[in-house]
Amino acid sequence: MASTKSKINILDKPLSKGKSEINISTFGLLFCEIVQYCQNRVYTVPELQGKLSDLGYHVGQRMVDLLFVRERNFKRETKLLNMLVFIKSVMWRAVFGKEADKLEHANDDEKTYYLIENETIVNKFISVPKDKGTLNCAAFIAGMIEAVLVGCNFPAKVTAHWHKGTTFMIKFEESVIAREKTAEGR
Amino acid sequence: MSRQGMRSTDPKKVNSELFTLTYGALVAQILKDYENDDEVNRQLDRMGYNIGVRLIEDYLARTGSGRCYDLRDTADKLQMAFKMYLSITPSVTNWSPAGDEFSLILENNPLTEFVELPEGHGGLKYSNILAGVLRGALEMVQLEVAAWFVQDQLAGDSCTELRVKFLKRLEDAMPVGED
Amino acid sequence: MAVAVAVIGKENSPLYVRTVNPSSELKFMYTIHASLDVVEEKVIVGKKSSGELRELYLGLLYPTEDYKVYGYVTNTRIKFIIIVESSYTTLRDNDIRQMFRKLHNAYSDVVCNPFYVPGDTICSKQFESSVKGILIQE
Amino acid sequence: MIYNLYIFDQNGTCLYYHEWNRKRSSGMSNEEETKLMYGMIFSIKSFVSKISPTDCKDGFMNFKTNKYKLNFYETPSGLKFIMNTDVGATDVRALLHEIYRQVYVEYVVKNPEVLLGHSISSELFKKKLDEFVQSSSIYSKVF
Amino acid sequence: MESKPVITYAGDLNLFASLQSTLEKRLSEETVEWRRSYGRSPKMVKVEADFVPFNEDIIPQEGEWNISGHPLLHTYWTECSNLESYKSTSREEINAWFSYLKLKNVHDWMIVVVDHADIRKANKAKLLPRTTVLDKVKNDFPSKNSERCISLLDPLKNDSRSRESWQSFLHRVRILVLQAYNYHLGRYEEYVRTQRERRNEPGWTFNRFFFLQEELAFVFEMLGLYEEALVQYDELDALFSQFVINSNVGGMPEWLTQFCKPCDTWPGLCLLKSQALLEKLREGKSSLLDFRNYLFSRQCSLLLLRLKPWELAQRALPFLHNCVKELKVLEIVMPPGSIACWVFLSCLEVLQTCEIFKESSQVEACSLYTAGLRSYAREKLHELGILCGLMPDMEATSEQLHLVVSLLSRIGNDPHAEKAPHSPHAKLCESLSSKEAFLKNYLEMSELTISTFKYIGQVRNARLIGYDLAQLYLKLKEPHKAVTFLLDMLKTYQQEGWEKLQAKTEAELAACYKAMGNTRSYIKFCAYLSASSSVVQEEKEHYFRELITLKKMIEKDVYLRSYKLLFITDVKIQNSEVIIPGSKIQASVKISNLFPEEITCNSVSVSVVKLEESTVQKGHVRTTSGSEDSIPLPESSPDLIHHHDGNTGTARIHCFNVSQVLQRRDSHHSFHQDSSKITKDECEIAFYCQNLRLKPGDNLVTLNVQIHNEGVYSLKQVSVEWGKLWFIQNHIIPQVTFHVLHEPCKMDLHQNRGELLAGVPQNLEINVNSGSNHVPPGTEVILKSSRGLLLSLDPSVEDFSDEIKVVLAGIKPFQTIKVTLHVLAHLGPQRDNNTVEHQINLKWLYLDQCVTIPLHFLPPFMSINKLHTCEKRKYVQIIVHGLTSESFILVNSSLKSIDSKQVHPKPLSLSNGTLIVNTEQTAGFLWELRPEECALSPIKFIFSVDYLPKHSDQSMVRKYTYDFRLDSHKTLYVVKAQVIPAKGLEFCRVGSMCNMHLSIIQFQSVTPNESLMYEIVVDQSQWAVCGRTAGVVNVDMTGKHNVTLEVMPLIGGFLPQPVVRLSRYIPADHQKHFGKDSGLRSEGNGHSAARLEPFKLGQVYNYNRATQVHVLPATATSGIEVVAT
Amino acid sequence: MAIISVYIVSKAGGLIYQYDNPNSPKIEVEKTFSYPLEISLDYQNKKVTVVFGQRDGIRVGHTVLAVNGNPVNGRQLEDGQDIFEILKNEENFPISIKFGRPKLNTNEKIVLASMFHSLFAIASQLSPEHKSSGIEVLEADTFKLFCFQTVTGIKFMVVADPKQAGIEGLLRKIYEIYSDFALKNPFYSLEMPIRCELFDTNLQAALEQAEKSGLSNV
Repeated sequence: MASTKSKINILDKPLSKGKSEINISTFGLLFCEIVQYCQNRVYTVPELQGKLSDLGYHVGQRMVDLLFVRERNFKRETKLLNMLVFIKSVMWRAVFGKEADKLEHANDDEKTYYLIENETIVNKFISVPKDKGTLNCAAFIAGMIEAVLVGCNFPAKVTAHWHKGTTFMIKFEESVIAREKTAEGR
Repeated sequence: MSRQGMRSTDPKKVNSELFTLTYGALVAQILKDYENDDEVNRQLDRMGYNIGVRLIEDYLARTGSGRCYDLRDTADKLQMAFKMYLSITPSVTNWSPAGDEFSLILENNPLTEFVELPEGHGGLKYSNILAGVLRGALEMVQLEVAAWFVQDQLAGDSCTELRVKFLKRLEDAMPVGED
Repeated sequence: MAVAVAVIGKENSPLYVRTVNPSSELKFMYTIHASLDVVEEKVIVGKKSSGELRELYLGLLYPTEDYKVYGYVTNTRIKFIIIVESSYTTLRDNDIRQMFRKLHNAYSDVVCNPFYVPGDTICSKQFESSVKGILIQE
Repeated sequence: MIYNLYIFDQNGTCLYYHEWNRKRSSGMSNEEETKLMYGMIFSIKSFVSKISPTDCKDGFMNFKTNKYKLNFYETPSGLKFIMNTDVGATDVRALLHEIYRQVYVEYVVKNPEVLLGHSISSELFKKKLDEFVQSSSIYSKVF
Repeated sequence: MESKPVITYAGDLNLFASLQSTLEKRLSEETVEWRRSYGRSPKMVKVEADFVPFNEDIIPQEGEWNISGHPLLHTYWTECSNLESYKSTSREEINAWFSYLKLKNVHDWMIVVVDHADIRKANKAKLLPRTTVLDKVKNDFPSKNSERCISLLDPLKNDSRSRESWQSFLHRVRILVLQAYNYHLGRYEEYVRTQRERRNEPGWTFNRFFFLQEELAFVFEMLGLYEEALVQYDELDALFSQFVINSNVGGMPEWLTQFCKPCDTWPGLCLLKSQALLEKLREGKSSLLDFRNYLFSRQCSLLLLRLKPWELAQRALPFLHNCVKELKVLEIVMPPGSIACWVFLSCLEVLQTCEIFKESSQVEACSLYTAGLRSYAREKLHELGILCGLMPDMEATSEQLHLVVSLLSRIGNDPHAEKAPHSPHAKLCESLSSKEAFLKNYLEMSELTISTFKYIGQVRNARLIGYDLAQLYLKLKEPHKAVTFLLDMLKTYQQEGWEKLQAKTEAELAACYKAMGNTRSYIKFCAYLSASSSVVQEEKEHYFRELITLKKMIEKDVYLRSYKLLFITDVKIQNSEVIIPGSKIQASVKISNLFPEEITCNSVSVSVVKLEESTVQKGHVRTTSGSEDSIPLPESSPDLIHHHDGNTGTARIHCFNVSQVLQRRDSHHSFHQDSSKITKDECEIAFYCQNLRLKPGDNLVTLNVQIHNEGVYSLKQVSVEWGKLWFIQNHIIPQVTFHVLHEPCKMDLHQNRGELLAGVPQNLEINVNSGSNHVPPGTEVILKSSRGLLLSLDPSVEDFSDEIKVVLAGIKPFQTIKVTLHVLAHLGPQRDNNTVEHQINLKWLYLDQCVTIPLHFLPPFMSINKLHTCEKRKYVQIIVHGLTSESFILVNSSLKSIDSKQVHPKPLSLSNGTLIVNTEQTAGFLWELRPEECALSPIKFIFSVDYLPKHSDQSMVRKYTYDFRLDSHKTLYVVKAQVIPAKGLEFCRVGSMCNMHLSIIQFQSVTPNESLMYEIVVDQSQWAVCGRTAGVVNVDMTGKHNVTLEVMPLIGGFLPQPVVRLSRYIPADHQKHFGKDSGLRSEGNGHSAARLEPFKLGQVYNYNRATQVHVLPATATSGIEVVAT
Repeated sequence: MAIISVYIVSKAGGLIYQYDNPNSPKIEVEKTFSYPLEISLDYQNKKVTVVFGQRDGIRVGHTVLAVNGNPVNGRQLEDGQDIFEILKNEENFPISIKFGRPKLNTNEKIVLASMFHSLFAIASQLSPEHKSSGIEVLEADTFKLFCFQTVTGIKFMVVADPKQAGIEGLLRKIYEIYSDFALKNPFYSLEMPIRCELFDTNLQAALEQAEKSGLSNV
């Protein structure tokens, strides 16, 4: 395959890939199929969300380097808060064309944060049937976030919930919080 | 660098990389679920079909274009649809003498950006979903076609060529009240 | 230009190593591996030396009589190592940075390949070709 | 432009059918067609009465397809006049009413040799009706 | 260069002399702020000075550029106290001095007027105030900006005023000195700059420029501004380097050639001030090395002054590399080894200098860089070692000996001679003196380097040096020593997955073990290498051949980690149906053989362990979360399996080899110990299979095991036996588990119809469930029934018995077979609708104890008997009530007396007629007893009838019998009663009295004058009995007795006639005779009271039973109101 | 009220969506009667229906909705008394009865949908012109029915006030809403009744929009 591809050296390609956009219907329908595909392979809502989040993780994992190359001109994010803000603003703008609506810190638990998005792309067209109650397909996005955090060495679990639109609950591992503290200690 | 580009304000649009990677994730998942390539191709085609039968409504609803009674007409509409939904304009060529078969040539395919086929998966038709979409969409407007990839950049070909062959008009499937 | 380019994984395993002439590969591997010490030294959060430096580019890691070893670490803790001959007296720091940026771009494309499992060794033709661009041609 | 006219009595027997500029035949025998027509009108009436938001007086008046317009007029006595015209035609109900008043009443009701409830064969009626229709403004006008 | 700023003095020299010492002393006591031009930040500096007497030619000529020796400030001292003497003499003298300065346009001057208080007082005596000398001086010698004329008051006194004036004086001096500096430096720097600009002009020489700028450095150093001083040298350094770099691209300036001439001495860097070098430079005879040595030593000394030894160390390495590079670039001819010597010496020099700084913080900082230096030094020593034939495996040739001599002869004499033998020189000389010494030093240095690297946590570098050591030990023929180092490396590489390096190291280890004759270890590494993907084919084959040959020689088992050799990549349990104890479990196993050739192993076994229920996990493995679980892991790294718990979405991590994971990275566990940890764990159950030929690549083989206890089992250790070689794989990823199910046999009875009926054959089903057992055909189930219940397998032949054997066909596990059983519960006389209770016991050897199943049979019907009387005639009635919805047909009813033969009741219902009973219908049968039969009593009857369920063939007919007895039912009395209207009335009317005639007739003479009691029983609402309602009568011989009573109807209509109850009266006491009035006076006497005894059923017959009396409404006259109906 | 109801009919003629504008007025008359009742009622297809005696707003065809305020179902009150019995008995008078146009129940709607489906076909079959579509607009004195059949055979129908304009636009808008919120919803399967919140909300928005500006924006 390289025979043709390698002719155009990636370095020569303009970096501003990702500027390009496509019709949301295309994405909507693809995602619609994805949800169905997953649904046919699971029994419970949590399982379904698990699958979606897995796929999202796959995406996020791939996106993270792209984001940093493009958006962060070669700087690292080592502070927890900066990282979250990066996701809220930079990543969100890059991927969803807008900043996320809100970032909150759980006041009862220091290792939990909430990222709030009123209207997630993936839910734009989806009405969840009554029998699926808690299902939130934004689990896909939760997976993406998780991948980015884990990739950047902030291991965390991210889940999506129906609250103020969609709220992503980010639970960091103790180690992360501990590290932060020592870092601030310096 | 690409900042200004990445900032999208049009609610009807979404970042194409999100789409590309999402599709990638899907294909990878399917490949994991059914190891063998043909199975995956089939699955992709099936999903494409499902998308097609829904997509066509979106297309009609927004373009308001009517039924077409001629394959060239169809080809043009397909081209338009590609522009509309994948923001690419494939060229329509290689008409068969009978005019019942033609090719869509995709120079750059948003689905395959970044993609390199893994070892030992030569048989994988990565973009096969498109073939399914075409089939499904046209079937809904009572055109039975066959669609398949004859060339694929991922397989080292110079371009990606999607071949479309007209089979028949599904008269019996015509909605009632249409003469 | 570089005589050796390496991509090292999160857990310090080599994902990709290319040298100008294969015969010297082993030799460079030892060097590259050893230079990871310095990378860690520089990257570990909470360590004074790393300080507030948030540059991905880590600069010169490890000079030897005949070679200069430069380092770079991505946000995902992938390390890039580039070795140049110290006789390349004209080489400026910026040139090195440029190489790393190219490398990082190429790498992020590799990662974007849905079939590439992060952490696996890299066998992408595209990447290969962009690395060629960085290595000395002879 | 007027295509054709059907007249049914309250029992659905087709008293009279005539066509003027009809372009296309439905490809069935005459009485099949009239049956079908009456059936359609009948069910349209019930359809309308059911789906109507409020109680209707005249109820169904006409429908349009992209090619023609079917106009309907029914006398209290249950006599039904159906005239197909081009889509643009207007005031066709009035026309039908007149046909009823000036032609049907005059030349059918008051005509001894026509027995009601059977298809009308009276040449006189034919002639008068033809004249009347042809004289109407709608007859040949194309919109 | 101890050059202080020079200050000249003139005027009253004695005066000055008296003050000089104090002045010099106190001047440097305090610092003063130095504001500099060009916006450079102000600094606090100390001002020191050398005071020299003024003379005319001390002032430098134009264009002489040395600031250090150059007088900065010119002072004039006078003590003249009165104006006269001033005017007369002093002024002139001062003027001369001053004008000379003017002439040389020197503006840095100062006039000091020493004043004495007492003199002032003297002057004060004269009352007119006069200007002081100072004032005079001031306006004679005006100074524009700053105060240059100053008085010093009583310098030799020590009172406050004098101290004060000293202060201000000194301050002034300092200020002025610095002002002077400002001026001069400004100009000087300007000059230096212009010179630098000229650097590319022909004739410009670096040397000159060097000293020019160094001047600045000196000045700054002198002023304690080390920072600034250092900057000067760094600039020079950079400038020079740039020249060198350009030289090999562009042309080489003429002056540079001076540095390029062959270099015949290579004294090491020396951080002591060495005038000699400076001289050499001045004369322009210095070599590149000299120059570099000097420059760096200056930089170092300044760094040390700033107490930054680590920076010293930090700069050292690049400095050395740079020099070596420059030597190359400038193609300076140097004999082999000379550079090495220089580097070695220089490194040691720096190292030793750093060692002076012992406080921890610095050591910490230093060692970060010294490590590099040390390794560089030892690298060079190594180089020399080879060059001079000092390596263990060499013999020094004579030229090599010469080389040593010539090398050492040119390193100059030891600047640290006093420190010998530890001075760098001494070290070098010693090291090169003999093989032993060399070895000793080399090892020592290496060890030191390693420990330094470890100290700063750079394990990999430490390992790398270890590698060199290993090489050395090999040369020393001490492989066992080499091994330890190599194993350390191997571990690192393995942990971090550097396969190529791993392979390389393994190869070396193999070599070592071979040399050591350690076959067991050698064979291991042969195995690893021959299977390694990073070894070229022919080597693989080579090692494989070794393996084969050695395999035969070893006698004790050798255990190998199987990963990447011969290991299981995939396991599937084949069994399609449920696995039960004892069933043969088949696992198809994918073994990948990485050896280059096919091998035939004696056995493959996969141990199986039973899991505790608690540890049994479900859920799927998150494969997207990183590479870890998508590739099989080497034994040495943790196996992370993310268990995605379905409903919580939380992931549990399940880590097998904790020990390995938790061990510290640089712990000294050698791989040897690790691998020896590989042991074959003994466990009784294991998938097993023998003599397998495994071709290279993947092999699919099937292993079997039988398990006899239920539970969840997991596949654990895999061991492949190949001769004496055992390949051990401690677990399979992802964990494979299977479930062995055990269920006991079950047996129960099941009735398909809703309820069981007694008296008719019923069908039951025996359900036999084999659970998880194989039941061979022909086992017997024994069924025993309780009394009255009969069993049969075949209804057609009615051989019911209370115990039967059922022979079962064979049953597969989890299969249920049904056997239909027919039961017949005996139907006895049913007097009520209670069910008939029975039970069946089942015995079967597959059941641990025998099962008892209770059964309830509902009787299809019940029967009751009634006796009816008419005068003396008697009738017997039997009523049969159906109890089930199902109808039963009754035929051939018969009633017989059991005992007396002569009793033959006469059936009144036709005996052969058929009747149907069910819940809706009951059947009745009636018989008459003939009079003579009535006499005898008691009689036992038995009623019998044939019954069969409706809709069932005649064959089902069964007989139902019901027995009962009658006694003393013979009629004794007859009672007749009649209500007749009162006289004159023909009808009874409401409210009017009526007579009731009652006659009791004795039927046949029984015991005479038996006294009876009659009672009238009425419904109070209908009848009122007037007068007596009861009475005792004796029936006389006539056997008849009449009574008349009065009753009154209360309501109209047809009223039931009052009932007469007759009973036998037993008087209280028979001896007592009754008075007329037969009141019963039984109280008082202790005799039993009189009592009534009711007659038995049928002994009294009442004629008027159920007869009615027609009563008319009362006549209007009567006041009783009428109720109309 | 301008737009009365919306119907969506699948290609096969099944009713997959129906919406009645809640704020279209109910035709209801409540009146108190004295014995005897001079309106003749009859029990026709499960409703007590006025067959004769039209008076003050009560028309033939109306059905009894409630008696003395308790709702009727079938021919009985909720407490099970038979209406005709009640009306027979003079003692129950004076009595207040609520009459009204029968509300269509789901079944009737389904029937109507398939009825129109076939009418649509017949209309094109009986066309005197070539290539005629089915019924696009059907006009009665009380309403206008607009029908838009997509190329794929789905029918969108809007019943509106005869005066309401811009229905064609509305129909297209509805088509878009359908393609967005039904078809892009993974939990909606084709040809099945549409039960999607987003669809409902968006549809209602579109209707209000259309009612406000006589013409809806496309």
